Amino acid sequence: MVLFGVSILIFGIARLIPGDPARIALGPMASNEQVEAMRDRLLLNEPITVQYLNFIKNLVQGDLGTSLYTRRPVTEDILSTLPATFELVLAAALIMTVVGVPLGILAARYRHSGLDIAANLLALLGVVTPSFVWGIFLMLLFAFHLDILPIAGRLSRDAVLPPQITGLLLVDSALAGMWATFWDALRHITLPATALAMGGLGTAARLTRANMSEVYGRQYIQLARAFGYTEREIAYRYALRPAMVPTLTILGLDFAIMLGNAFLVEKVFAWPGMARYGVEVIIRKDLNGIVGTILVISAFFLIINMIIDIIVAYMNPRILYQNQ
Amino acid sequence: MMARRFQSRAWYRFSAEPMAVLGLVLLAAITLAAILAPFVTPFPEHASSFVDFRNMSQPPSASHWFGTDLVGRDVLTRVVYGYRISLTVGIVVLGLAVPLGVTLGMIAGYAGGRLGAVIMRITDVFLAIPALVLAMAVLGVLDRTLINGLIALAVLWWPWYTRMVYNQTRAIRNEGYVVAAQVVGASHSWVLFGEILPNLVPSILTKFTLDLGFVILVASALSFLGLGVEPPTPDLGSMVAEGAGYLPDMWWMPVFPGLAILLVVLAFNLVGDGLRSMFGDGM
Amino acid sequence: MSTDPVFSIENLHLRIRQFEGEAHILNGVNLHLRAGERVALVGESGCGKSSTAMMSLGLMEARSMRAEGRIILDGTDLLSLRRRGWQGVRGRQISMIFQDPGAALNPVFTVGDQLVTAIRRGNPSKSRSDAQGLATDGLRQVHINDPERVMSSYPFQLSGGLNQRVLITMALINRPKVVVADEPGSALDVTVQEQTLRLMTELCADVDAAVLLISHNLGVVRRFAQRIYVMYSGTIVEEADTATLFSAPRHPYTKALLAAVPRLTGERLPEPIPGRVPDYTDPPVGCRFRPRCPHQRSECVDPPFAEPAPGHRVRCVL
Amino acid sequence: MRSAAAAYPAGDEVLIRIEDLWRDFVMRSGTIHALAGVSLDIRRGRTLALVGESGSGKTTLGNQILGTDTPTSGRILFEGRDMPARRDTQMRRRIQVVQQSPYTTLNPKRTVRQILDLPLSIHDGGPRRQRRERIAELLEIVGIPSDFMERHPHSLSGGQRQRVALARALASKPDVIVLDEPTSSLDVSVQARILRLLVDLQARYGLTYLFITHDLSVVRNIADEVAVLYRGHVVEHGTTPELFRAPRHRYTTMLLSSIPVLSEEEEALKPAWDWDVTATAAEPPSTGTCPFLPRCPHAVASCSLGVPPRVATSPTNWHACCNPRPEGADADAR
Amino acid sequence: DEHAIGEIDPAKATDYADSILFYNLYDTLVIPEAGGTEILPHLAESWSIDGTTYTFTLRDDVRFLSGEVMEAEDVVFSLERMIALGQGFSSLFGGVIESVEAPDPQTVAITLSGPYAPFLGSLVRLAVVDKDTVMANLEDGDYGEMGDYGQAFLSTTSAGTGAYSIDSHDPQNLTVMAKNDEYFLGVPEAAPDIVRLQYSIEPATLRALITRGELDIGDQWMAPEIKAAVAATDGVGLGTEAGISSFYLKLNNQRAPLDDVHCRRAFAHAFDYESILELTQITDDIAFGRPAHGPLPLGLLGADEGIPTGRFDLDAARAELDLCQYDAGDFQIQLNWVAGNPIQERIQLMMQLNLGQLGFDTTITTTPWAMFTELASSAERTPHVSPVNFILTTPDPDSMLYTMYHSDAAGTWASVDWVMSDEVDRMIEAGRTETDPEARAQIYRELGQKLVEDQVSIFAYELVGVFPIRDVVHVPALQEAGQTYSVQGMNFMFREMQMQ
Ligand SMILES: Nc1ncnc2c1ncn2[C@@H]1O[C@H](COP(=O)(O)OP(=O)(O)OP(=O)(O)O)[C@@H](O)[C@H]1O
Ligand SMILES: Nc1ncnc2c1ncn2[C@@H]1O[C@H](COP(=O)(O)OP(=O)(O)OP(=O)(O)O)[C@@H](O)[C@H]1O
Ligand SMILES: [Mg+2]
Ligand SMILES: [Mg+2]
Repeated sequence: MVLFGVSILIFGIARLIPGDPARIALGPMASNEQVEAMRDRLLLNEPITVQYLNFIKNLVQGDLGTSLYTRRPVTEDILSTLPATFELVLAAALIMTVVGVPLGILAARYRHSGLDIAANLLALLGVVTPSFVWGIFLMLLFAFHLDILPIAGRLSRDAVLPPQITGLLLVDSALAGMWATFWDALRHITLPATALAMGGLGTAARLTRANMSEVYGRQYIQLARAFGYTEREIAYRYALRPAMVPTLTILGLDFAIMLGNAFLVEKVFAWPGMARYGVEVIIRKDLNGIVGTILVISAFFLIINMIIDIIVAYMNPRILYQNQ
Repeated sequence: MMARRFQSRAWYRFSAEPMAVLGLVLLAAITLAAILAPFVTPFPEHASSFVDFRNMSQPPSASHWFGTDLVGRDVLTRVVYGYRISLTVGIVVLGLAVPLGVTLGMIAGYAGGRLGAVIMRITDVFLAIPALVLAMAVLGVLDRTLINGLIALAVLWWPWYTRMVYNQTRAIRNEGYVVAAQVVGASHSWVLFGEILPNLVPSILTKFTLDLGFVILVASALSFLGLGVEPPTPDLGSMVAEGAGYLPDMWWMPVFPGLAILLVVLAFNLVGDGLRSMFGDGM
Repeated sequence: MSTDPVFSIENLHLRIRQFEGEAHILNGVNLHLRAGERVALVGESGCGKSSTAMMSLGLMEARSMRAEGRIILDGTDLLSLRRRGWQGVRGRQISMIFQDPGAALNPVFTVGDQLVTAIRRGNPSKSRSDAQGLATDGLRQVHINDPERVMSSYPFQLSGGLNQRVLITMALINRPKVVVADEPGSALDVTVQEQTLRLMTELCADVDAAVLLISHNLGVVRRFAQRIYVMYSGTIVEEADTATLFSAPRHPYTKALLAAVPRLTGERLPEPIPGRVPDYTDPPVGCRFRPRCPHQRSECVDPPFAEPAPGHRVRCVL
Repeated sequence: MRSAAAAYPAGDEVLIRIEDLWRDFVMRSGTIHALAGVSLDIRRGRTLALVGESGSGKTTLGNQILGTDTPTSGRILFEGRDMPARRDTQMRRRIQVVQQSPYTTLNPKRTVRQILDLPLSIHDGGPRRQRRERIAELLEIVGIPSDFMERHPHSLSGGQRQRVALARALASKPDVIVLDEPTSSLDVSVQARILRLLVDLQARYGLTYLFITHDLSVVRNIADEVAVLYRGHVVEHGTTPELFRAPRHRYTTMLLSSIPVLSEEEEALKPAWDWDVTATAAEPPSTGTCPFLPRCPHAVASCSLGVPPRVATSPTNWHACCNPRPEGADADAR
Repeated sequence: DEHAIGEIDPAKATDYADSILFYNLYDTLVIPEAGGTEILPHLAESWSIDGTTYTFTLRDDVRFLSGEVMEAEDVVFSLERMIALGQGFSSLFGGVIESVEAPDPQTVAITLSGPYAPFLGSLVRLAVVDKDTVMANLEDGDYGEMGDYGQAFLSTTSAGTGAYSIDSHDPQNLTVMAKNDEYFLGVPEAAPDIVRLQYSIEPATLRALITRGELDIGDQWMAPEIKAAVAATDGVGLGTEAGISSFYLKLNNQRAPLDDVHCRRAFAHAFDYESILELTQITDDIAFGRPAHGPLPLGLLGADEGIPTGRFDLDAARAELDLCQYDAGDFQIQLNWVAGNPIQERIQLMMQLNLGQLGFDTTITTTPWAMFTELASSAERTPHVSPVNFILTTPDPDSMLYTMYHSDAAGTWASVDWVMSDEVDRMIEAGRTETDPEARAQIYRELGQKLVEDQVSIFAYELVGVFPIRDVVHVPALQEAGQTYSVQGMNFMFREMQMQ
């Protein structure tokens, strides 16, 4: 439903782009007749409603049209770059939750302690520093200065490619038992994923801390204390779950930011993901490419949020029971 | 007298957060520097068209604290001038997005029903597209000028306010004083702007402050992708993007503008957090 | 009256730093409970009742607070306890019933889960299934006829009354010596509150727990307690057994409070108490009720406790 | 006290008549009948108390009268004329409200003067100077020093806020004020003051009150008539002394017997109730039966046959119970 | 900003990267001489010219990857396909060919519609594809019985005779090519077995990869600072590609005030030639620019060393400005640069400064390449000043002059000067139809002088491609004097490289 709205919006934006995609597609040497013919072929001379309906018709069949930029089907283009982006974003999401949430818990548990201040500072730095700046800092430090991690790409040039199963190199190489490749891929993804995760990590830590603090103010925490629960139990068992419910919902929204920032980080680390494609198609007014890219990214975002909603429902029985 | 007391209490709460005060000081310093840029920077002429190929790509030194760039301009000067753009961008973008978002959110929240649903669905659509991507798409439509960049950012920012204001309006709509105003016979517009809006101000203001930082951040990200303002106007994001191409040899080119972005966003965040705890509501 | 108190608060002071200055919230509170005794603490809103309760369980949380005095439970001074020590005490020897059952139960765990954990906290040797059995029995004791269903429900699926019963069960399940009940049931309807009080009376007798009931409602207090402390602005101003307090109140505040309650006889409108509750940062010296007292006089500065009758103590020069 | 009048004199004017009012809330989990066929009269210059437990529909009924909510079906007559769904300014002027929570009833962002100025400016309070004088006058009426005029609500105590709310309600010179639990979050000492003020104002301005509360001791002291609401049904209605002396509906009985009181003398006035402490599971929705049926220990077969009809016990009192508490049962009270 | 993608369909190849792929995957009938402009036999053993009919005799020992022998049919097919698709360099052939025939498997006869001197040179842009293989892999498309003309097939793999074949191809990232041991000229042992062509790497990354030995050859568009830094690394040297390209600051001759030659001359005097050449200096002896003498790079037919290089002289500029019908202050001059070309930005900043001293109000705009080609399609939207690198696409000067200055070719990125002069058109056409090389050279010299006289562009400098190359490879075309081919991409024929 929302996706449908997104498609209209994006389609509208894409069709508004000035300039002639046909000319750009044909390259600098094309003649005017060639351009006209191309315009006909692309239905560019039809009214916009016809164009949209045609687009939807094809979309339902999984056909996003042909990219004018690569001259390949957009679906193919996206499929070839999506796994890299997907892997990067997932790795970043993992770092964000695995580091950010515990950081927030610790900060909430030891409120106003040195630990809290340190965690807060780190979280704040994460939030306020653009991911591309993180990328540059990390690259300077770990890749150039210390020279312990690779600078760019997904794999070293002599790494053996694992058989393609999911398209995620880490998963594929692990499945195939190719540990050298796995290790290589891991080394490559570390910096970009960290750079990408920092913002979300900060948000996660701050949100967790805030929501935990709020939960700590609730009566049921006093009740738990009044019944002799240890602070540890309260933090990790009793308060965490109710605190995670709002945290997760907002982190789901943060995912959008992360997807956007992936563009930046991919650029810094020459990560062969969707970013370059996305920027290029926009610059080149590749209508199909633009619509396809944004649609896929939005769908990706909506799916992630759906998953989060399901998790939240299981964490918060109130929602679960309301829906039944 | 009570008002004074309230103000000082607010200040007490604000100043109880040393970080917030730090943020305020930082912000004041940045703003002042930006406003007084022609007087406080060592080479104000470097902010506009200027080249000095004999002096290019110099590392930080006593005369150029942040080094010089590829055409020999002082990076420090350009960073300070870059703040001018950043701050303007932040204020203009939110100046456009906030009134729009707030008005729509209030109407949707107050009217509810079909109108509210339609507004919120549209908002959802905008929120379902990652902000940066949406801005890029909009910038694809428009020519790449500063004004259009501002429009693009405003386009992606309003839904957040609509959403926040919608939720809060729905909560406030049934508060006693709103009902009382209705009972007394106040008009809808009075209820919206006279009763509800003033109560949204703290959260809007807080979000506004935080967002000023984030707008700057996103704007710099856009320039980083090459969708920013045109040279020779100094722009922090473009400076980072350009400098990133010269790592690690000319590290000062991306690092100082990068730090500058960080600093201004940080300042806004600290102040925003301070405001939040001053207004004392969990948003 | 000869048995030694199982729980006593001696000269408890509590100060909290705020923007306006240091608030002297508790100003020498003295009270005690004997085993199995039902005692009440009444007073207007903000007079320090909850603070006393929170102090008793070490739950008072404030950024900069200073507490003096002693809180003695079974010979140990709770105020001197560190975190570890508290964990052995809370839930086992002293427990608490909260005002709003909806807020006091964790919304994301089932009632059974929370009961079982509470039991095993107090009694780590108990197995899960034992604890489950115990919890079921406990719920039966509060007259819940389908404990299994209640155990597997989440708090929001149960009515306020049922949740209140769950809280009572939880408070008593480890057979504590002292239960502090802060306005139990007052968030619920009068009918439910009535039932709650009845249950508590019944169960505390069963378990032989002393109860400190905190309430602002004199009627409730009269229904429940054997002995009553009247609190005003952080100080106990009068202490008497229930019958005496209602038939022969001595402190002007107690009298004023009684007169302010609307009566069912309906013969006249209640009498307001003039003035306002004092500010904690700058309270009146000596008797804090003096500015509102119809009988104020110069000796009112720091009145001692008078004992007009055995067990009836009044902090007033009258 | 005026309430001493046992029965109202014949011809006591009905100001608001409510006829078979329904208000349904359609929820995902089903439809809630917040009001299920309420019929009531509110008499000019009198206080009608509306009592009942939480969720029984008291506020909803108040909202129908105020016009902040529209009924699903049924009529409300004001001075014998149908009240339109969309009230005009004149109508709004005549019915005002004082709400329960002193913390949300005043807009925290406006000063006392601004708050009181709103109704005056809407209902033609004259030029600014004149309105200012009127505000001072209103504050004096409710007993607030006039130097509070420029204060914000947060610097007022709960009782003071309720007074300001009352002043706001009075500003438009209304006929009726809906008082929705105006004292329930106040201390007894403050409550006593507000109650006195209310009684005083009623006498001075001939106000009509719909007094919503769950505190029966207050009702006993302030109301002329009482309507007992249970799950959207009025189950008993009558003049206060009579209803308190001889409650007939079983729910009323239960309610009265649960009042915590301060003396033996009062204890003796409460009806007896056998407190069966067994808690049942969530009550199943009861449509088409006596609403109290699931909780009633005195249920008889006819209770489940339909919503019990009204039974008049005197010219002023009636109940809707199939197995009412016997008339002479007062003696059992302990 | 801008990223190239690899196009492996030879009928669609346009840019430098495409050309590299083109010359390694496919072969052409003829090939230019290394270090000169002579056209030498390649797939064609020999040819004869009879008026407008060119008859080629093909080698008989050439096989496609499929194992099929290359025959005249294939040549005909390739040419027809190129014209039909109408992309890439098809305009070189589209208008000029009247008929193509294959009288026997070894002979191809091409008849032109008129005399066309550059034709032989154009043939370096006609790759011969394997007709049978392509026909066997047709998919549905717009070309009737030709289906999609094999576009889908040829965008994923190659079907040529080239020294290398496609191993894997991802147009956005990477093409991997493997040696074709059956190559008709044989591929020396020393040539690389596997070639990995990586597209669109950020400069910093590229630099890092080269210094770390993960890449062997970098592109020529890295900023000079980076090249200098790379060159300073052990194991990395620089290769140069001179004489095939030139760098212009194109002035929009149709847009006021630059429709007045005096204003154009004023602009030309505002360009600081020496400083910019200094800027092109990468190491002491290697620069990526050398003084330009008119429009054509030296070494090309018709290039004229006698044409003086430009002179930076603000006083002279002011003098010209006085002659100009316009006032400097009345215009907002748009200086454009193409995103991703840092040198262009610096040059435009320099122009901004100097034009400012002449009283011009200027704005600098950055345009991505794709947008720039779009702007170039109309004279009104074309910026006042646009920097353009032109690299020869065929060894014939016509491909440069016609594309940039002929009215019929207007509207592309190369012709953003919008000369639109009948006289220039006539001279270009004369050069096309004149078959005598010396006479042609004379025409081009005169044309060059006229273009400089009219100051249609600022002839900034001759571009020298400078490529960082690791010592592990030896690239004769770039590293040995006189070995450079004058066609873009050709210097990256991997079969000529040697791994050390
Ligand atoms: N953590 C705290 N920080 C600062 N002040 C506090 C804190 N806890 C309580 N107070 C203040 O102490 C006073 C007594 O509060 P307390 O909650 O003990 O009163 P109470 O008698 O329980 O009132 P109520 O009947 O409203 O619950 C109040 O004025 C309150 O504002
Ligand atoms: N806007 C609404 N949407 C859905 N249900 C509602 C709404 N307003 C009231 N209800 C339902 O109608 C019933 C009556 O509510 P109402 O607020 O009138 O009760 P009340 O007697 O005023 O209770 P309380 O004493 O708690 O104020 C309740 O079951 C409530 O859940
Ligand atoms: Mg309390
Ligand atoms: Mg209500």
